[in-house]
Order: sequence, then C-alpha cells, then structure tokens
Amino acid sequence: MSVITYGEAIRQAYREEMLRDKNVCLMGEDVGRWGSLYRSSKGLLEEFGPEQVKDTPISEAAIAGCAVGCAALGMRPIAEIMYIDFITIAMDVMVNHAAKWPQLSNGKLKLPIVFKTQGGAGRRNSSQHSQSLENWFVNVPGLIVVMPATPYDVKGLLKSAIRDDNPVVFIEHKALYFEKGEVPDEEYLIPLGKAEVKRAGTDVTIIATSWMVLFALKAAAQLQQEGISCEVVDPRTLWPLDKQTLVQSVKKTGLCLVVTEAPEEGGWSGEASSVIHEHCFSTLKKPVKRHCSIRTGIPYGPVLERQIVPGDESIMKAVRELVKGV
Amino acid sequence: MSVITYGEAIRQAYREEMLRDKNVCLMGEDVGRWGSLYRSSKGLLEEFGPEQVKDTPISEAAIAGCAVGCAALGMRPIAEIMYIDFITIAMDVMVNHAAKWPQLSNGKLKLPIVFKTQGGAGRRNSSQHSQSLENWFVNVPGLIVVMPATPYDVKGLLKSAIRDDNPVVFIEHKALYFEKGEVPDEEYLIPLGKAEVKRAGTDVTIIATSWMVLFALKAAAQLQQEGISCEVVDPRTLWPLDKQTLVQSVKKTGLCLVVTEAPEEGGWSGEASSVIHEHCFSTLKKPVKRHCSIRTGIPYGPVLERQIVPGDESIMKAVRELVKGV
Amino acid sequence: MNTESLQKLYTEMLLVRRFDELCLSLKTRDQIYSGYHPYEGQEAVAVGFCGLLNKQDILLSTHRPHGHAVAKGVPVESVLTEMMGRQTGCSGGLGGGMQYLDIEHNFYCGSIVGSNLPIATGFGMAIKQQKLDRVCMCMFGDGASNTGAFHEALNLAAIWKLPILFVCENNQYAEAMPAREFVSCERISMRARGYGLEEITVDGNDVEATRRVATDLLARIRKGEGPFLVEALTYRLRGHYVGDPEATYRTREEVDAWRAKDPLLRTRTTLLNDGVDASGLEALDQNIKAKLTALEAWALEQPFPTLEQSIDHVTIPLTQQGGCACL
Amino acid sequence: MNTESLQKLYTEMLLVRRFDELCLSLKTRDQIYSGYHPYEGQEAVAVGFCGLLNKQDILLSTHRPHGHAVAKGVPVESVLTEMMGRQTGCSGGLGGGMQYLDIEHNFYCGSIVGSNLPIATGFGMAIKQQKLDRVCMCMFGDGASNTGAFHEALNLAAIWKLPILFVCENNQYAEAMPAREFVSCERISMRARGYGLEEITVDGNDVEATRRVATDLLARIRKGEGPFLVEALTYRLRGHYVGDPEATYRTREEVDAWRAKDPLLRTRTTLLNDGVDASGLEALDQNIKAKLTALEAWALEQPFPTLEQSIDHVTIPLTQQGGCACL
Ligand SMILES: Cc1ncc(C[n+]2csc(CCOP(=O)(O)OP(=O)(O)O)c2C)c(N)n1
Ligand SMILES: Cc1ncc(C[n+]2csc(CCOP(=O)(O)OP(=O)(O)O)c2C)c(N)n1
Ligand SMILES: [Mg+2]
Ligand SMILES: [Mg+2]
Repeated sequence: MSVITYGEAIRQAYREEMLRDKNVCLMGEDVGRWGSLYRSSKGLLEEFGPEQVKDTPISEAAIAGCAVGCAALGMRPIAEIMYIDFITIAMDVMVNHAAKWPQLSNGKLKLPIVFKTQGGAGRRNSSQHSQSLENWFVNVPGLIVVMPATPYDVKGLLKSAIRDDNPVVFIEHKALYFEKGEVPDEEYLIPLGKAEVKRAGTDVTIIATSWMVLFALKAAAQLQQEGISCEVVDPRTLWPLDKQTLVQSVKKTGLCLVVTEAPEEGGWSGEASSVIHEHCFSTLKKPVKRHCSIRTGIPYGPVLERQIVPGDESIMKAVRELVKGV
Repeated sequence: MSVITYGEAIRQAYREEMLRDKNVCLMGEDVGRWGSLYRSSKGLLEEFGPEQVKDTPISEAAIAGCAVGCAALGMRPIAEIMYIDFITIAMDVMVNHAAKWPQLSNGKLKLPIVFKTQGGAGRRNSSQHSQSLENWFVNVPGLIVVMPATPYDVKGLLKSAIRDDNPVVFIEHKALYFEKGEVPDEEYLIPLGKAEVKRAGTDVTIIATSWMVLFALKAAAQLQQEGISCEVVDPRTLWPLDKQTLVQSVKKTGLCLVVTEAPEEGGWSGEASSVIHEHCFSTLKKPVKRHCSIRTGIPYGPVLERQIVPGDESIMKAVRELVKGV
Repeated sequence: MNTESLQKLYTEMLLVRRFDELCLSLKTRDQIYSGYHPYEGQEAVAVGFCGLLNKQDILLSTHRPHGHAVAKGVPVESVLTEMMGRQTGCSGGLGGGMQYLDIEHNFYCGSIVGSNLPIATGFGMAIKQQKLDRVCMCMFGDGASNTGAFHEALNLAAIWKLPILFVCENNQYAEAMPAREFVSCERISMRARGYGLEEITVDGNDVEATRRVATDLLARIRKGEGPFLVEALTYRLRGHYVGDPEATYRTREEVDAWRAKDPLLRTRTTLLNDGVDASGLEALDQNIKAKLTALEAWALEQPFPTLEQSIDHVTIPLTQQGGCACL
Repeated sequence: MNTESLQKLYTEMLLVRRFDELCLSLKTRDQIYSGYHPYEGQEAVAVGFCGLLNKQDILLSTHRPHGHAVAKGVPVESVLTEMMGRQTGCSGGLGGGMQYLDIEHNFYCGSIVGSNLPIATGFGMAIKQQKLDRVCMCMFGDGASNTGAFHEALNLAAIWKLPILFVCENNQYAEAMPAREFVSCERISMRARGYGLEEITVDGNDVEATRRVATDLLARIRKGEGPFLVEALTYRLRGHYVGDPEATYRTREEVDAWRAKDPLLRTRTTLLNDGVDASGLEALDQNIKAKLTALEAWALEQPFPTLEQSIDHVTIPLTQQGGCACL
C-alpha cells in the first residue's frame, strides 16, 4: 500500500494501461505538454510519445469525434474534456454516435472509449466551471457512467473503464485531485457497476456520490458521537447501477438520505430515491430524503460555494432530521 | 371553439404573439420558406417578413447564441432546434450562458427566449431523430421546461412561454403535430408551472408527459370498462413542477404510475416518482411504479418503435399490475 | 479517359440512378419508413469519388447515403433492406434509410448533419498511426459546411496531416436553404485556405472530372500529403425529400437547366460520340433494371428485426469485470 | 497620430498594465479566487480596439477580460471587486474573474472559449434590426479560432451582414498550445476568405496601428459594411495563469524577444522621440499607481454577496401567469 493523491492514482492508471496496450491513447487539451490541468497525466507525453498522448486544439466536438473514429479502428482512446461544462460541446458525438453505433452494428462494432471529464464545485470557479451534469448521461442508453470518489476507486475504475468495450463517461471531481488515500502497490481492477459500502452503520443509509462521499463520511464520523450510526454507500457507477448493494443497506437501516452535488430536480438523486422506494417500500420508516445543492448557478468564491453545495454540516443536519424527525 | 391540429395551434400562437409584439421573432432552419418541418410556421414569413421570421444555416450553436444576444437587447426570440437530438449542438449556449446570465446580471438582464424543439418517437425516424432528452434541462437551474400534449395546451403554453422573461425550453412532440383538439377562438394563456388533471379518477393516478398523455387517456378509458378508475395528470411544465396538483391526486388515489417516453434510469420519471414518495408516503398503498421506454436507441420502423415505447396497452398492463398486484 | 473506363463509370452511375428510383418507388408504397432523400443528379460524385475506394478504405456518408454506399460497393441487398427496415439490412434494419453501418465494407452514415467530419478525423488518425494502407473519405453537403463540426474537423485533420479526403457535395441546397444565401463564401472550397489547404473545385456532374480529381487526391493522400478538401458542384434534381414544397425555394426553370446537365445524359452523349452503340447502353440499363426488380421481390420477403435484436447490443455486458448486480 | 492622442492611448495602456499588476498581486494574496489570466503585453489590443467603443456599443470578451473591460470604460471599481468576489462587482461578486456582465456598460465576458462569437451574432442582429446606432465588438483568442462556435458565428454574421467587429487577439498560445502548431493556417485572418470577408492582420503591439485599424473598421461597420474579422498579432508575456509550467511550451528567449516589443515600451519610446518629457510620463504612472492603491484599499473593505443574492435572480418568478404551486 502507498498513500497517493487521486490525481496520482489517475496517472498510474493511465501509465499501467498504456504500457499494457499500445492502443490506449489519451487525447485532449494540454494532456501532453502540461500533463493535464491537475497534472494527472504528467510525464506521460515524455514516456509514451505523441502517438499515445495527444494534445488537441480547443475543439471539444472534434475530440469526441476523433475518439469515436479511432475506436472504430481498434484504438482505445481516452478523450478528455477538461471541464464537464465543456462537454456541452461534445454531446452530439457522445449521445448521437458513440451511444448509438454499437447497436447499429448489431454488435460487430465496439467503441472502447473513455470520455473522461471532471465536474463539481470546490475550486471557486463559479457557474461555468462547477456544474454536476452526470445525470444527463445516465439517461442515454449505450453509455456507462462512473464517478469515483477516492484514489483507490479512481485508479481501479479507470483501469476497468479503459478495458471495457463500451463507451464510458468517467467523471472525476475537481475538489478531489489532491485528496490522498491508500492504494495497493500491485495491480488491481474495480469492476464497473459495483457499489461500495464505505462505512457500515445501522441507523440510516447515506447514498452519496463523488465529492459528497467524503462529506458523508465526515458527517457519519461526527454523528457516531451523537449516537447515530450511518452506513455510507457509494454507487461509484451510476449506470449500470448496483441496486442490490444500495437496497440491501436500506433494507437494514430503514432510512435513507441521498446526497448529490447536482441540484435536486432532474438530477440523479431522483433516480436513487426512486430505486430505493421501489425496492424498500415496506421496510422504509420514512420516505427517502434528498439533500442536494440549492438550485442556482454555483456562485464565485469560497463562502457561497459552501453554502450552496452540501457539506458535512448540512448532511448532519439532514440526517438528524431524518432520524429524529419532525 | 374550433377543432384544430397541434401544429396549427402552434402557428396561431406564433401569429398572435408576433402581431402583438414586433420583438417576437422566430429563427431556425427552414422556419421561413418551408414554414417548419411540420408546417407549424407556414405563411408567417410571407405575413411578417424576414425580420420576424428568419431562416438560419445549419448552425445550431449559432442559432442558440444568436437568441441569447438578441434577447439581451430586448428581442423575444423563439429559437427553433429542428429535432431535440440536435440540441446536443446548442447545449453550451443554453446551459452555460442562457441559464447563467440573468443570475450574473443580478436581475438586470432578462433573457426572454423560447428554445423550441421537438422530441420523441412515433414517426419511424430511428435513434438519431427520436430521443426524449427533456430531463437534461430540468436539472439546469435557470431554465423552464415545458412539454405540452394537446392543441389547447400547446397554444396556451407557447404564448405564455413567449411572454415569459425566463429562457424556456419548449418541447413539442413529433407524433402530435397532426393530432386534433378543441381550442377557443378567443385569446387565452395557460400559466407555466401548472399541471392539469386530464381525466378524473379514484383508483390510481397516472402521471404522464407529452405523447404519453394520449396513451394514458386511452388506457384510462379502456380500464374504466374493467372497473379501474384512473386519474390522468399531465404536469405540462416539468420545471417548475406543480407538485401540489400531482400530490393532491395521489393523496386521493393512493397509487401512482409514472409514464415517460424517456428511458427510466436518469429520466424525469425518477423525479416525479421521488416527489410523490416524498409527499404521499403515508397514503401510498404501494411504491410508485415507473413505466418508461426500454433502455435502447429507438429502432427504425413502426413495429419495434411501438414495442420499445409505452403505449395504451402497456400502460393498461402496468396499471393492472399496480392495482391488482402480483 | 478511354471509352471502356467511361462506360464502366456510366454503368455504375446507372446502377445508382436506378437504385434511387427503386427506393423512390418503395417510399411511395410506404416500404421505406422515415424521410427518404433522393440522390438523382449527383451520381457523378458518388461514382467518381466513392467508387474509387477499396473495400478496406473508410467511407463516411450522410443522411443521403445510398448513392455513396452503392458506389462504394456495399451490397445493394443490404443497403436496400436496411432502408426497408429488414433484418438483412446493413444495420439489421435498426437504422433505416439514413443511419447505418456496414462494418465489413467500412461504410458509416448518419443523420446528424456535419457530425461525420469530426468522426472522420479519428479514422484518419488511426489509419496514420497504425500505418494502414487505407484512406478515409468523408462526404458532406453545402449545408454541412456551415456546422461547427466541419470547422473543428478540418482544423484537426490539417494540423495532424491525416489521410482524409473531405468531399463537399455542393448540390446547391440544404433543405430549402440555397447555398448562395447561406454559405458566406462564393465557393465552399475557399474555406480550404483557412486550414492551410489547397482550393479545389470540380464539376460534380462530370464523372470523368470527379474520377480524375479523386484519383489524383487519393494517390496524394496515400503518399502522406493529406488531408484535402474538394468541392464538387452538382445539383439535387428532386426535392430534399419526397414531396417537399420545392416551389418555396427554387423555380422549375432552374431545375430544368440543371436537368440538361444530368451527369448520365452527359456521359451517354460522350459515349455515343465515342462510337458506343446506343442499343448496347440500353441493354445495360435493362440488365440493371431486371436485377433490381429481382432484388425488390427478394427484399419484400425479408423478415423484420426482433425486439431482442434491437436491444442486445446497446451495451456490452460488463461481466468480465465482475458485472453489475442489477435487480 | 499626434502626440497628444498617442499620449492618451499610452495612459490608457498604462492603466491596463498597472491594473493587471494589481490583480496579480491580489491573486498572490488569494484575494482573487479562481484562476487568474494575466494580460501583460496585450494592452495595445485592448486600448486600440475596445478603447474606441462608446458606452452603448457592445463588447463581448473572454476568460481574460479585465484589459478589455478597463479599456472600454467599465469602472475599475466594479471590475476589480468582481474579481475579488465582492458585492460591488459588475456581477455582484457572483461571477468572479472570468465571467461577469456590466449591463449598463454593455460589457459581457465568459469562460467558455469561443461561445461569445455566436452570442455576438445576436447582438449584431438586434442592432441591425432595431437600427440602433451601436456596434458589437467580439474579442477572442487564437485558441478560440479552432472552435466550431467561431465558424458558425462568422458564417451567420457574414450572410446577415451584421455590424460586428470580430477581433482575434492572437497571443501565440492557447494555454500551452502554440498557435503555430494548433491553428492550421499561417495567419488566422486567412480564415476570413471562407466567410467572404477581407483578410486583415494588424501588429497588435503597436497601439497606433490597432487604433487606426479599429477606427477604420468601426466606421465601415457603422456604414453597414460589416462584419469584419481582424487578427491582431501580439504576445502573452506571462503564463496562461499565474504559475503555469511555462517551460513546457516556450523558451525564455522567446519571451524576452517579445518583451522587447512590449507595446508600452514601444509607445513610450515614440513619445520620448516626439519630445514628450520623461518625467511627465513618470508622473502619469505615479498618478495611476496612487489611484489603484486607493482602489485596492477600498476594494478590500467591500462586502461579499449574500446567499440570497446568489439565488434571487436565477429564475424570474412566474407569478404574472398564475405562478406555480410548488410545495
Ligand atoms: C445537425 C443537424 N441539423 C439539422 C438537420 C436537419 N437536416 C437534415 S438534412 C438537412 C440539409 C443538409 O444539407 P446539405 O448538407 O447541403 O446536404 P444535402 O441534403 O443537400 O445532401 C438538414 C438541415 C440535421 N439532420 N442535423
Ligand atoms: C470550450 C472550452 N474549452 C477549453 C477551455 C479551457 N481553456 C481556458 S482558456 C483556454 C485557452 C484559450 O486560448 P485563446 O483562445 O488563445 O485565448 P488566450 O488564453 O490566449 O487569451 C482554454 C483551453 C475553456 N475555457 N472552454
Ligand atoms: Mg446540399
Ligand atoms: Mg491565445
């Protein structure tokens, strides 16, 4: 085991997969010279050369298009969209082509693409660089959607995403790149489509995604002091969803809080909440509660950001309300 | 009252609003010469001239961008994206700019834009021309989302959308343009954000959107014969959602089926289902059931389309399961 | 071009023309379900350009793809039955008339205008990097040249020097929008300069010219001199789709003037002048028609795809990695 | 240009330069929260072009907006405090350093590269249609010229003949990506031909030249001859953002060579040659510095926006039409 950052875990995943398979290539704006914005591909251009590590112009539609075309000829591109906010420019290729072609080929064509991007608030970037748009892709048949929260998860899931033959939308979080965690020194994979219980508990289940997992864990630790035992479940893959792990937890606790950074209406919190209600209706003591960002563009600066987005304090408050109830 | 088509109702709404206010203008691909694909703006170029009715190049990003810029200078553009599938190309302007600028102006800037488009299956157009992508916009703070199902609704809501000072995503349905219905001869508006009970009933509430409303009504009529009384509620506006009308209905019936054309996972069905669970938990006899399209690209041709997308038969089956149980 | 070669091109154009007519007739009988975009008048582009590709070369087409597909050599059986939504179609009948793939024949088309250009860059990149003896050709229209996708793709292809031939089939209209009003430059080929490329325009109704330019450019691309952008000037003789309100955007006279420049007529005249026998050409045509009549009869018998087929390949099961425990 | 006019431009450039330095210093002290994009070296573009606009004219800027804003006459108070996230900022402190609007001064900027170009077409269209005595100027970088948005906007502006001046501020880099490698044509102005426009390039480090070109083109636009695309060749003397790894994409020598062409240095030399007193220029500078010192002190006292402010205007209440019965 070594303690490394989320960013370094990504870099290791890239490196190992590029070494293993020459067809794996990374393309995007400044993934080469700069080694990506948060340095998660640092040194890879030097090590693997411009055939495997490609800087591209500011052309998100072309980046995504290029990924589809080269994947169709057997390459395994990782197409980086620097901020998920810019994925708005790559959507046509992703939704209308990457997600549709394998079906249209009747299984003859595989598109092993990782559309890799990064979302969320936490770095004071304001509303055009802080959005949480993951649920868009959950609603598109043909795409896999992954959102890892820890260095361990990001490495294992990224390696699996690269090896998977489906187009995968892989969403990192900008507030996590410098978070540290334990990662095995030997190689490992984490299966796509597997949730993880990040902390076991008995009184209430907190389903949280990405950055929210960290806050949920902090809140759970605090709440333990107050005598509330929280189970924290991280789906990790939003589609296909490991309903079993989520449902098992709620069947045990009878209470569920869903925490997402995306605003409530139309977000993935609705999906999670529905799944739990559908499968745990008789064991639920109360309806599933959703705790999400306030419905607004993420404002600039550190203070407002923290007030808009759920954090450990607000999660504790939500859990208390749920457990003790009004 | 006159009986007119959905397409004609749209045309009347355009006409009345363009006559009322010279700032109202329609722009998009072939909205002028052709009068739109389904002729919903037929004759308007001749009547209002090219300043109010503008044919644009195949440039969805520019269409959306142009709408934002001219709205900022006091115009009231209706920007047409011919198929919702192509809105993937206009997303950046809609999500990162139209939805953000009013907030950034601290209320000094209004963007009275209607982003008008058309979605869904029913015309055998296959997967790149048949998607139901409405929930994407529900998750974007700053946008209003409207999905009318009848000639009456489309006219009244479109007129309100044009007069509203917020950017509105207005989603028509391609299978509805030639459907007929009664529309008053005198002017009327339908408020945005108001659901409607399309059919009263006592045993089960069906919440359905757009094309699905028609099937739900058909199913309800049939089920009446079997002794099942369905209440059919059409939210009409997906955001802001008229939760009260939806909840009131389910509080009465104690059972709820949500029907959407979009696939289940990540779609608006999850939002609706969560809202009902959150507000009707104690009166619900069973968990809310979702009935949505099968998770696949809409295949070509009439037969498969009908098997993938919910219809009256499949809704009846789902209601029966819900009411009589397994 | 010698008479024999020209006659060969003529025959290919005739096949494309008769195939288009067959589709039109099937559309009228509601055997083609979505909008159908006729190809009449543009055959010299398909045959001159797409007809030169090898099976291994990649062809990316548009929402008006059947001429390109047939010219490239995608079997008429699978093109026709795809349009008719039958299992034997290239995409198993799931895609229909404007979005299908024939993986074996390296043919890809789609109904989002402009999107094939960015995708072409990926094929070009893979070909170059894997040093394959293949090229990529990407067809698009005058309307598509106004999309952002066009621009991003051309720039990327140019800076990476990719083995791609971008062929702009300027048939003067994008639906009802005349290129003369909606394309801001006089010639679309003038846009080449913005990507450091040569300006190349060809008479798209002259199959000898299109074939000559195609041969030259593909040879240069195979030598590593790509990409190229070429504009082929042609004309769509029928409506954008069957029954479009043509009167809203063009005159009868304009159509007639172009009809006189019909690439088939023109080539036929040259062949006759070269001493080819009219009855020989007539026989060719009868031969094609007979084959297509048989094809039609066969096609109408083909089964439709099943629900399972339409779902099975949307997502490849994740089982290798442990899979997902869905409920 | 007479000495007096040039000295005025010099003063404006000096203000932009000192303002940029102040921001840099505030960034170092974490008083600017998001990434900060310095403007040093490009002042002759902002002042020559943006400085010519009237208050009523529209200016669309980028993720590197403060030079443009200050040159246009957006009050330094509201630009600076916006960057510092204070209530007194143009956007009430909600937007931060790269996305803010000053409605009164008709200034709009944003952090999505390229998106301001399509939006500019709307301003241009409204100006033209409402016959307003205004123009629209749209700034963008070499990197932005590779976006699809650029292409769609230029084409639309050209076919509709809109009163827009598109100014490409080619500072040689888009983050770490050199224009010489990532822009496929030698000069970005060569792209003009693709839109039926003139090719215009100007030395962006020569404020007399930028002002001359701007004056000429804006006059022509006001006469209805727009749009125009002009490329101003300049150089970003600092990193893309504070602390970027510059060594990965350019050499010290290259930066030094451009430093010698610093627009301020250059104008100063001209002024001195024209007989302007060095001490007079020094006094000007001291004057600006003193004002900015006072500005800084004031700015640091300004309050932050409240939660309510950040939520209140996201959606305008629908009450006029009956409103929504949310729970
Ligand atoms: C992105 C997008 N916008 C609009 C359409 C609708 N549409 C289908 S074909 C067409 C015209 C295309 O014109 P052109 O590129 O010249 O090709 P042609 O039809 O003339 O072959 C349009 C606008 C589309 N399919 N995709
Ligand atoms: C659509 C989009 N892609 C990528 C980025 C990230 N980004 C911010 S600035 C920048 C470089 C822009 O280069 P250029 O247009 O030359 O302007 P400059 O920074 O040189 O002023 C990039 C890639 C972005 N903000 N928006
Ligand atoms: Mg055309
Ligand atoms: Mg630059």
